[in-house]
Amino acid sequence: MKGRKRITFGVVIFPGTNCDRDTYHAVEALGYRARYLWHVARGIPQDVQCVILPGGFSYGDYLRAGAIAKFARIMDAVTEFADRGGLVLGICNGFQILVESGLLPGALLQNVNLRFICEHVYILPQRFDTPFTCAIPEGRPLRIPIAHIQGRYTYGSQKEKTCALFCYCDRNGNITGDANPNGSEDNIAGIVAPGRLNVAGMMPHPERAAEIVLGSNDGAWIFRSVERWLS
Amino acid sequence: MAQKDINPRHKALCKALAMKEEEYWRLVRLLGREPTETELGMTAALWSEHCSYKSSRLHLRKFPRKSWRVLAGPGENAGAVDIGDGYAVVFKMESHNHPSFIEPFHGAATGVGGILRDIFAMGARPVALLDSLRFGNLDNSRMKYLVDGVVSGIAFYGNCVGVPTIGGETDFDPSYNGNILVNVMCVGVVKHERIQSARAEGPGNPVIYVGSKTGRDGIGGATMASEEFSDETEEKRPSVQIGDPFTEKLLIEACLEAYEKDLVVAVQDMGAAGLTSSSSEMAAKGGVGIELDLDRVPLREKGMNAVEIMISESQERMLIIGRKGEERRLIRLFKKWGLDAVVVGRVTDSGKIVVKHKGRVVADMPASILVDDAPLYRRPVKEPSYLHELREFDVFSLPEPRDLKNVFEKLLAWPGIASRQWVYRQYDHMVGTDTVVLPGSDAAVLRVKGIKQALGVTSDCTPRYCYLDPFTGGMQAVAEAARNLACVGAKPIGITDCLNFGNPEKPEVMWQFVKSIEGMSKALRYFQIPVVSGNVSFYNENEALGAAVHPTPTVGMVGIVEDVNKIVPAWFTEEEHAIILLGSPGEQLGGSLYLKVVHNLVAGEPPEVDLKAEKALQRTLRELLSRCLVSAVHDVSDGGLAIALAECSVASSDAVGFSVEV
Amino acid sequence: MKFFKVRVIVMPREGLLDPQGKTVEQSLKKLGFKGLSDVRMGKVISLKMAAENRSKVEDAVKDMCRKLLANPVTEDYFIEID
Amino acid sequence: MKFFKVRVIVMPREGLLDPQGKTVEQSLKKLGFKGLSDVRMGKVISLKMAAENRSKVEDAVKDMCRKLLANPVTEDYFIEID
Repeated sequence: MKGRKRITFGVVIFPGTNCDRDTYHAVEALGYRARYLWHVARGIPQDVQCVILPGGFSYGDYLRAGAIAKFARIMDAVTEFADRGGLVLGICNGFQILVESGLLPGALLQNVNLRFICEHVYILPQRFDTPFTCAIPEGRPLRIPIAHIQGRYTYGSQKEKTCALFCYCDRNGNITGDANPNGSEDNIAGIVAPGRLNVAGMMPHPERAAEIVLGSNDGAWIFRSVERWLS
Repeated sequence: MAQKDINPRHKALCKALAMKEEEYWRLVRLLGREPTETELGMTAALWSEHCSYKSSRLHLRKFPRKSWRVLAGPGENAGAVDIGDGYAVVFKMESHNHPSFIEPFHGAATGVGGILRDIFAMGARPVALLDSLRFGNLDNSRMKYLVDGVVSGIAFYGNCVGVPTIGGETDFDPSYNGNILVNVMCVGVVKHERIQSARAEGPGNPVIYVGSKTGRDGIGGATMASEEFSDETEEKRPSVQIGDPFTEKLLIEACLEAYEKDLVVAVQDMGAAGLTSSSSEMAAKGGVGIELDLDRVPLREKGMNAVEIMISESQERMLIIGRKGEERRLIRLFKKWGLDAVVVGRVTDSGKIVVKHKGRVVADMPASILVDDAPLYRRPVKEPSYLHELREFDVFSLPEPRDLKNVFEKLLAWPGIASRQWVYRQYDHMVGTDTVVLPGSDAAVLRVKGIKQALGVTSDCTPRYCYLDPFTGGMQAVAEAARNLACVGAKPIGITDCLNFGNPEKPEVMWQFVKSIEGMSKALRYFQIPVVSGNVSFYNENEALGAAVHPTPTVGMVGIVEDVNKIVPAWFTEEEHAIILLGSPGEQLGGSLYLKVVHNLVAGEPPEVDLKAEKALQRTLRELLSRCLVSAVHDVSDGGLAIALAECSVASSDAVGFSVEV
Repeated sequence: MKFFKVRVIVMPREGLLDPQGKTVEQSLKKLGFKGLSDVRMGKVISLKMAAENRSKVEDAVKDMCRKLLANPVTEDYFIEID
Repeated sequence: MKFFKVRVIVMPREGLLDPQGKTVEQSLKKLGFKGLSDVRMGKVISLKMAAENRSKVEDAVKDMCRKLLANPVTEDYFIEID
């Protein structure tokens, strides 16, 4: 880690977000810098190269997950930051906020089994030319936990405007029906919008798999990809 | 005061709030006059069994409470125990049995909300939840409805608040058919200098109400918990409590920020008996008085009278004593988090609770009457007649089963043994990124960021043993909890408990209660583990059976793990490894799961607890782990050796089995 | 046999805290909508049912509400049949 | 100014997988209810609004639905004002 500029991640806090501290800790544990961004902030600070919308229950997930958070003042700054090419990653609730706000296409609905699911799953990167996957070794699945009740991705009518970034798979990397925990179309676990690779959303929590003591450090690849993309 | 008849309005209020006539006259004697209606409502709530522990206080004193690590013990919002490097662990367990029977989803959810508030009222950030659930038989749709409601209620609240549910127990026994048990434990971590006090101080300091608005939630909730289940409690149903985990999350962050900025003199959760218990307990502990103006209390419903406002149990509310002149800073902080924060009164030096409503003084009484002068009952005890004959039962007179494989499968399929993954998969047990040993092992382990040592946490009890011999059952609950911690290399440093028993006015129940406490105390003294907090839940009766539930003294134990990296799984990891049984197998079948599942019997002598051998076993386990001599450790408990070996095979993600010669 | 279209509205009982309604009301006001009050959120179940007559449908749907569709302690239900 | 009672029904779009509706339908059939079909579940938001006239309320509520109450990708909304 010596000799190169330490990149800074901006971690947004909405009322009800509850993975902000976990994300902050994971980023720092991997040697990068982190800053909290409060939901009423007007702009993204200059030194922030990547904004993360972390997991949680913004506004209690009342009405629909992410439905209310999309109106927070900081979302104008995030949208403008994304339009300028800034990197934006929405994790779980953050992904829900990005689709609700239209920054990403499609929608996230209630899991087919109608229950909250918290467990380790395997996901297979679908492309390696993005800021969030460019450092990931090809051909092997990542073991990263999910924890959600509204994680079933649907294209709606915008299939052509969507590009799979991660798909649920089994231990050996096969994308099968059994490996799909929530009924997402095409086993989608994360997406980017084509032609705009700097904005991505994923349901699994990389910050919960950034240190081996938690059972897996496959999540670190995503943060390392951001570092490689920026350097 | 000649004991003539109580005036009719007071008589009706006493009945509605389950206050006995002799308790009414005690209040008149202490006051030197008749109480006002508000004073009567406040006293009835605080003198209830749930708040005053009037039938149990005498016996709870038998528990050991001291150790060099204890920073705060029973009587505080929660227990606090030093864990080194300037940090302390805060923990407590509470029961929400009766509300969960009326409405399982919100009953269980508000149980989680309440215990969380006791933890962050001590200044600690809540880092883990455990739930100990006991249901009846699953063969009726009402019980399935209760199970589904309780589990999804705990998931709804815990997941949204972002505190991981990492352990607990889920068991099924016909004794709980008419009265389920929902015990929830919370663990928090705090730096010593941030531990908050519950003692109101500084006459003139503002009394600040923070959190959700007040409604008619749970009116009489405090007294409902002291009521047996019968038609009488039917009409109290509409006052059920609804939980709002989103507001609770804001409350946690706002309070922790207020402590960080040193804006808080004292704080307490508005739990059972709401505004009354929080104001009078803080005043009595600080030896001061508190003046309240109910016109300033944010209300959710119109036309609430003073009694309703004072004893309402609306959720997600805290009472804070601020510093004179700094009210605005505190209020601005809570507004930043989108929360109501209103000055509703002042601290005085009168030692009295004075309540004004619509310009009139509706209550003016010493806080000590409410908090310290509750009645203290020395209830009669009598060994139950059924016990002698039941314990004499010769277990070996039963025919030996011909088909052992069938017995083995029956035990494995028993819902209290079969994998409970269907339960904890619905809980976010990873948020906080501190859970290093996930649910499903003997105990859960949480790392504490910034320091090397970690926390082992478990909750245990075997009600069948306590039913047959409460003394041995109490000892066994403590011993098994300590053994489960040893399996993850944790050395116990303290316990909390939830003592669930029947109607204390029945001598047999009181005998069970006293014996359980004495058994627990003996084991706690031997292992030198203090009790730092806890809860008593009486009146857990089963109308259909006409009997109390099995005595269930749930023990929640916390220990310190010196080195997280030396913990081994609770399942087989590699082939060819030898399987070693530590401790004597013994031939006791009394009170065993085998008897209950195969012969539908709870009888015989429960296994006796050899404390000396138990202590040696636990020390050996910790030594084996610290010297990395073993690849897996698992406790042998319900279902015995066969089930323990099966669990070690099933839980492993690789296909491993075992072969043993008995 | 006739076909009936049924709609059941299930609302949180008056007087009980409605966290969702409260939060949606605050958000609508923050978005600038004026003159709002008493925002409450509930569930709606729509279904089709074949039966001889209306009253048979009504009885069946009432039974569905009591047994499954509404929580007796915290919710009230309203039935619409056409 | 007049007071209007408004009710917004938000249903999952036709053709979209509706696991909630399917689960409720299965449970009702298991409880022995006959002749059921097309069981679907959605949300209902009720509110009171003070405004000069009905059409002002209608416009405001349409705006609420487009902005917040319904997800344009997966839901359809129906407004009832009386």
